[in-house]
Amino acid sequence: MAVIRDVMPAFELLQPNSIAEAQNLLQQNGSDAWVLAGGLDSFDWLKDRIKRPKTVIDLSGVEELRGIRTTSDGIEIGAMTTLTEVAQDPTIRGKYSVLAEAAELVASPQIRNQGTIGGNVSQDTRCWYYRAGWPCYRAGGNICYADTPDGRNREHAILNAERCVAVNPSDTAPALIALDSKFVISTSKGQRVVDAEDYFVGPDIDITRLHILQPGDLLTAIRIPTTWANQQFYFEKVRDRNVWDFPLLNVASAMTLSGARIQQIRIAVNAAAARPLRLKNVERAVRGMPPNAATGEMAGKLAVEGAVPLQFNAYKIPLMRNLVKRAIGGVEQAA
Amino acid sequence: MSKPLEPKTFASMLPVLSRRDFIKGVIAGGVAVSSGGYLFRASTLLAQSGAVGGRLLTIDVNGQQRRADVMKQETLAWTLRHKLGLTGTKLGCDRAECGSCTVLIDDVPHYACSVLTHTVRNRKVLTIEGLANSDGTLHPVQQGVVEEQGFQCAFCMPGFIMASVGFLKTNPNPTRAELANGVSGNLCRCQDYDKILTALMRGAENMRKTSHV
Amino acid sequence: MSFLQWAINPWGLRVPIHIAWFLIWVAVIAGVGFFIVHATYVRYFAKPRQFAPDTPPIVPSEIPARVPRHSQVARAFHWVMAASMLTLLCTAFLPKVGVQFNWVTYHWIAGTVLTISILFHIFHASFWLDFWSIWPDRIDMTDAYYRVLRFIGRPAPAPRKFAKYPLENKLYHGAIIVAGLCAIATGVVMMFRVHTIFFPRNPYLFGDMTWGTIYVLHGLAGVGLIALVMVHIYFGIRPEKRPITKSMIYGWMSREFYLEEHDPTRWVVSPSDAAPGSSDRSARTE
Amino acid sequence: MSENNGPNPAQPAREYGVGRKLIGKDYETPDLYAKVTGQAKYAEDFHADGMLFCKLLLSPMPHARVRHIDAREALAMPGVRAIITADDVPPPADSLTDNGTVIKANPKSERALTMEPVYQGEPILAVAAVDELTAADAIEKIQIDLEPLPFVIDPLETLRPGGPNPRVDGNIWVMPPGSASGAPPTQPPTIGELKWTEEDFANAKDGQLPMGNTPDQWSYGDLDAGFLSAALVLDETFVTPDTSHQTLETRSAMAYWQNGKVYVYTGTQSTAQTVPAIARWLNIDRGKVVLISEYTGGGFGSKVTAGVSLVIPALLSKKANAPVMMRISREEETFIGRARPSLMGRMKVGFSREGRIVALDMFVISNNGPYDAQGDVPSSGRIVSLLYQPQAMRWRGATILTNTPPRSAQSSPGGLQGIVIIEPIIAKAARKLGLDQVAIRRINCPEGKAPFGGPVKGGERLHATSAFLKEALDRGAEQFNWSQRVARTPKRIGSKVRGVGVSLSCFVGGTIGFDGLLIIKPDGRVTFQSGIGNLGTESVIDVHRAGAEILGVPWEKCDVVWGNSANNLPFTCVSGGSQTTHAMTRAAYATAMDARKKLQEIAAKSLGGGPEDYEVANERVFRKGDGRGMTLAQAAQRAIQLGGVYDGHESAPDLHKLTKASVTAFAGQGLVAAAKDNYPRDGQTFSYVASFAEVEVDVETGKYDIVDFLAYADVGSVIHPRSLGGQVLGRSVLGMGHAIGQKWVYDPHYGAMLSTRFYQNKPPTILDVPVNMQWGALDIPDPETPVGARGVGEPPVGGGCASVLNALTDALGDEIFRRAPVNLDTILTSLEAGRPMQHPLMAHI
Repeated sequence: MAVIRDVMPAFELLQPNSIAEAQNLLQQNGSDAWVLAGGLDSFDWLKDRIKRPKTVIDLSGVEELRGIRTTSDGIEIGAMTTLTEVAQDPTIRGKYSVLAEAAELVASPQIRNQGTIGGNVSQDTRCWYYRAGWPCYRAGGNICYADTPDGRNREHAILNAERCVAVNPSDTAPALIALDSKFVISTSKGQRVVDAEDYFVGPDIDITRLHILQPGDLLTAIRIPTTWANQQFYFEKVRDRNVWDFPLLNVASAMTLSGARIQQIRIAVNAAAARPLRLKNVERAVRGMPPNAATGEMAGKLAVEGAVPLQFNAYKIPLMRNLVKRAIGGVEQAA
Repeated sequence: MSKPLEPKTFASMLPVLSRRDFIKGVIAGGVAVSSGGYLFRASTLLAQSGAVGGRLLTIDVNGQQRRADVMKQETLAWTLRHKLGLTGTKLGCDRAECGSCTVLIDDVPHYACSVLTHTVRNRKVLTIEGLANSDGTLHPVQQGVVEEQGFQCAFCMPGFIMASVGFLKTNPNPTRAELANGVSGNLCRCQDYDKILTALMRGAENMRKTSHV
Repeated sequence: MSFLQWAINPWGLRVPIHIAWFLIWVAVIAGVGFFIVHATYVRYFAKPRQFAPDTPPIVPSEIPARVPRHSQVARAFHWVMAASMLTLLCTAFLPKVGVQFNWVTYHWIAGTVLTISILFHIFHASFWLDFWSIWPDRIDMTDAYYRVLRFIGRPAPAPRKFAKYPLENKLYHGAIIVAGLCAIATGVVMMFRVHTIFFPRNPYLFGDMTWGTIYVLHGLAGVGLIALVMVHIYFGIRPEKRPITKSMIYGWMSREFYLEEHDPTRWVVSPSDAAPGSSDRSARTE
Repeated sequence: MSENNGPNPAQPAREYGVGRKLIGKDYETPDLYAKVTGQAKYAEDFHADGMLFCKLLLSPMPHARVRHIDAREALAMPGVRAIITADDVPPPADSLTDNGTVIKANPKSERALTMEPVYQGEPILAVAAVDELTAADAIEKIQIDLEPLPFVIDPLETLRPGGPNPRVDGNIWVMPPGSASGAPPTQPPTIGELKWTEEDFANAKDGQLPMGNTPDQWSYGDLDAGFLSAALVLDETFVTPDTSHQTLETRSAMAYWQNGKVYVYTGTQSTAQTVPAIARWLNIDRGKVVLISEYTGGGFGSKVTAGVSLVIPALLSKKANAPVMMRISREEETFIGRARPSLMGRMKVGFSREGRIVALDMFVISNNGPYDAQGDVPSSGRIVSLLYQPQAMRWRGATILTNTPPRSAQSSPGGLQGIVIIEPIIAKAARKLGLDQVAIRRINCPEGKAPFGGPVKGGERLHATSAFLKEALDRGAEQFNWSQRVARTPKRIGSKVRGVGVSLSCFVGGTIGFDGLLIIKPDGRVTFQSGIGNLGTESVIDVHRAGAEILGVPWEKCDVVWGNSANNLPFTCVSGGSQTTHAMTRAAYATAMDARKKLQEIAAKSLGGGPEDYEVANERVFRKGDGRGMTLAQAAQRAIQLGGVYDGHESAPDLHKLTKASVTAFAGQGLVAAAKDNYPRDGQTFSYVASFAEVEVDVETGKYDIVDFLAYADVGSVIHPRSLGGQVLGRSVLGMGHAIGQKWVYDPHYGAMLSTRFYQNKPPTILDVPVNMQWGALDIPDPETPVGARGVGEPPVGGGCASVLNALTDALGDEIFRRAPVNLDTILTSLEAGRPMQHPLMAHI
């Protein structure tokens, strides 16, 4: 059969109004169902005719999934809350600004007006071999085209690659990890709450998806505890064009200081591996140290230990080193 | 790396027509189908071909209740252009990365190529055609573009104008840099960005003067 | 329902990429099915075994109490192979049935161990052991024929006792050779696709169609081995076979079992090669 | 913030066209209202009753032969109406180049559909169905069996001994004998084989471009003596990217047949010249073609006359006996949408102590794609020789075929590449010689009737009509505060380093010899017939302002007719090669002169005296002195009475047949004026730009921003300041795209393009360019053309790219990059290693 990468194939569209209803529809349709949030990732797959669901379940009608609520210990963001809403929410801008910054830097204004926080953390990788519909490991095949002698892998992984060298493109994920947030998942067996970093998986564990959601599961909300409210944050995204482009690398950190020393810290980078990486070794190493250039240098070097460059992505090593350095030591000011 | 890889193709294992037969087939087939099939409507045909058929919808577009027969998988851009005849909304990439199809949904700019029409049933859609007054008076932003001869080929223009109208609702008095950010979700391949910004800044100024909402 | 997984390659060609994973369950069910059928047969239908009398009648006292069967080396090989084989099957198929873990490294290391031990076995068996003892011979064939005739109630002379290895044992070994070598041969090539310590990775060593075929063969051999291993373990724990299993642990089998099952002319054992622990005294008291 | 007041604070107010009414003044173009209201109809906005939709089956392989196609299942689908393959495509006919010269049909040239695809994405077959979904589903039901053939996507690889060939017969075009002199070839070129020796490759060290033998070369002056006398000699390799035109409107088209005529709706760069081109592709009489193209969503050289995208719907609609709309998807556009060829260049340049280029040895090869040879390679040599006036120069070049999408001229074809290859060398030389960057360009830049290119017949070199680039450079340096910016310290603040760059830029600026046509209606209104394509440069309207100015008619009384070939248009140049403003203001001037002459004659006939006694102004033709005369309305009515040459019953013999036909069509409708541009011209017309850029680089991430930019243009008289500004800055940014990110990425193993999406091939966004850009224009008329106006579309492109590259080396030094685009990965890895880390010659990374 010949291949054509245009025109969305026909599908049945289901538009539930509640989480329960959505859950039921997911059960009924099993693996034939495709969950539609903002759709910015989904429509690529569908229009390219690579993913062919019989049924699409559109969550835009589920009000419970929208909005930002204050809870006893922090806030809860509905999975269907748009990135614009996240970026402009007064509480998030005030207390958890690292998330607002991250959301603000996603893609383009129109995409942020439609793309959701749930979709942003659950989106698929942008490896151009995989997205072209080539039968690679991630697509169930038996090869990684990017990790071949002449594969083009400028955007690919420098850490934790296992056969597949794709990276996770989410900008909000590292910020959510830095804030120690929890992901609320509704499954057929009931509700599950996992730490942000445990929401993501690498190819060593599951080579076909970037997150732990199984068919029938639904990410319903993200909870941010007050633990890191109003602490010292850093977020930086590096990309080619200043609009639309996915991160070549991004970093997010949250720090508490006691006096002039780092007391507690959480730091994560993304687009370096198939899952956003929380840099626990860096966190351990810098506790109790002053947040200055020297500490930053040390942290940066530590962060990239064990990094394995591919033919075209060696730049990601100094880039990650410098971003981690800045996150901890601050951006170098006037010399 | 340039040697042919697998000369053996799956297709070659199949029983296939020679090219001559194929051409016959095409002509015969072509004729057979084209006689009669000519009057069919898309949806009925889809129904026959087993695909999911359309459904009659009513959408609020430019303040009017518009009815259209819309496929489940149909995008708003397609409905506007091909079902409602509102071709001012352009398709530049159909992949949410050029902005030519930008429309306002409940006053918020969206890429119409990436919105399913069935999801906007209870929402207000505004396209470039709905911007000027019924008497033909231009919207202040359109007026600004006319005054500054903004844009060149103008294929991106409707998207840019809708994006800035949406943005100016949230920030009526932007700096040039802020406005650039506001319309950064729109691509111009004539790359007339400087003149476009000048024109849209003029539009913003006009809006403030006319205290337009 | 396809037994293979197909994909469209970058050039639009339809190529195989894997076996269909449901074949894992087919293999498991086949294995279980075999237990049931065999157990039922033995329990309800099997006639008591009759062997033709030994010719010439042998003097038991000439047979040591503990008949040596597997050398230490042979046993070591068997258990190493068994361990690596189980590792390979688990690392290969558990992830496919939902138990997810980082399996690739264990898999290729176990594969390497297996390959080396098999190579050793071939070498060792060819020069140190009685190479032909594991291959079916004419007597096996005729005896098998007699058994069948007798089973369906036709007149036939009683079959003779076995040589060192019963026919089933020999046939099973044959099957393992086919499946095992296929898995190993394809597996070694597949190491070019992943990062190993042996050779520079080259996923483009072959064309997509060839690679696909290799993956399919590896998969087929793999599921085949699931069934074979299950059957092997089944026999290993069957009561009447236990002496053979024991012999794979301790290296010897009792004179009684030997005399009962084996034909001293086809598996010659002289007192000189008595296994440690057997003594004439004990023999005489018989 | 003061930024809110005034639209662009950076842009200094300036009056152009001093003492003139229309020329040099801003105005509202008549197409603008339709554009802002969304009423403007582009090809894809048309709809015909019973319209079918077309989808294409593209080759997944870079080079293959179609063995079998089985379309039975597809044809059996309800709603599938017709399928066409190469067998339905008429044999190739003669075709027309950019500036109207006929070349014989080339049997090896591109056709609408093929049975031997020579690049991944080439259309093999087209399906027409009642809707796109059905057409797409039908494509998937087609069984196609392709036999892979050897392929190559890297020009150097096919040049290696024993390297694969992109076409069955070879890897280069061989021109028929006697066509080297630039004269239009009579016979089509054939495909031949060019291979270099192992030695050629061995001689090239560390990323240097190997230099084997090339089919084309020229030289002048004593090169060896030059290098001997040089105070500094640099030998550098630089590689420019392949970049798709990526017009925002893809080349969608709709066609139907009615009463034996084919009606084609599409976007084009020339209404007048696309008609005969379509006729040639379809092999039918041009009278049977009607073209509707009122608005074109960008061209940049990719929509010059007809092409694949017009032929397919035309043929399909004939076969299906229904209108067919072919919406070209963005991915399809990447394949069939044309692109600029990458040039791999190596230059050995000798500089005197003062920085004068005393010797230049230039070597370039291009990645041309599989089809017709593009002019980029020779053009790069001509432009470099003109822009830097080397005292001695040799140019060698080869156009190499590959299995990548077909190329075509893109804004400043070869000009951009040549400038981008030499500019970093000049910047480096200035640093080594301790010279100011503006100064070193000033002493090399052309002036007046500057010579260019190699010797033509008779050993003479051609020369430009004029060049005032020195003035542009000086004015630009002043407006950009060049010296202050250079002097500013510190260059580095924190991790941010600033750098400034300047570049010269130029490209051809006009042709001659086309026709104009206007009608003075009996109601006194003047209608200008415009055959120019409306692709946003506004030249389609602008040029006629010159005519109105001469006739002294207020613009409100003028109408311009364009965009529909049924509306009787004159023979007009293609809006390509920056020729329109020059060529068509000349034609408009000639036509206005013809109208004036006819008005004077009519007045003399009616009111006595001789024509010379009358003058034309304020919508009247009147006698000098007493002012007795008649209005244009009356003159038009009189013209109808007089008939003959006055109302279009007769037309001038030197007019093109297309114009003559149009004149006759207007016979009796008023005073019909039509004339051919016969004005003399000494030299070839070029336009020039001096470009200035400032960048800020973050040395810890490699990311950089262009913080300021100025382009100062020497484009003759300014016709329409606003649209001129749009062209100058717009095309500068087109150049910048080549510096900051635009590229193709290919998987070499499968010869498949990976960068099919904007987020992968990176056209610049509004946030990738300075928020305030500046432009200026000298407004010095070109002495060799009546109105003094030259073309502007392409001249700014090279400078837009090179000024940014030069700003980068100013900030980071010369050891960072040897190819464009320059991305943060290039910068970061090179800074880490202290030497250029990205291999310049690796194709499509």
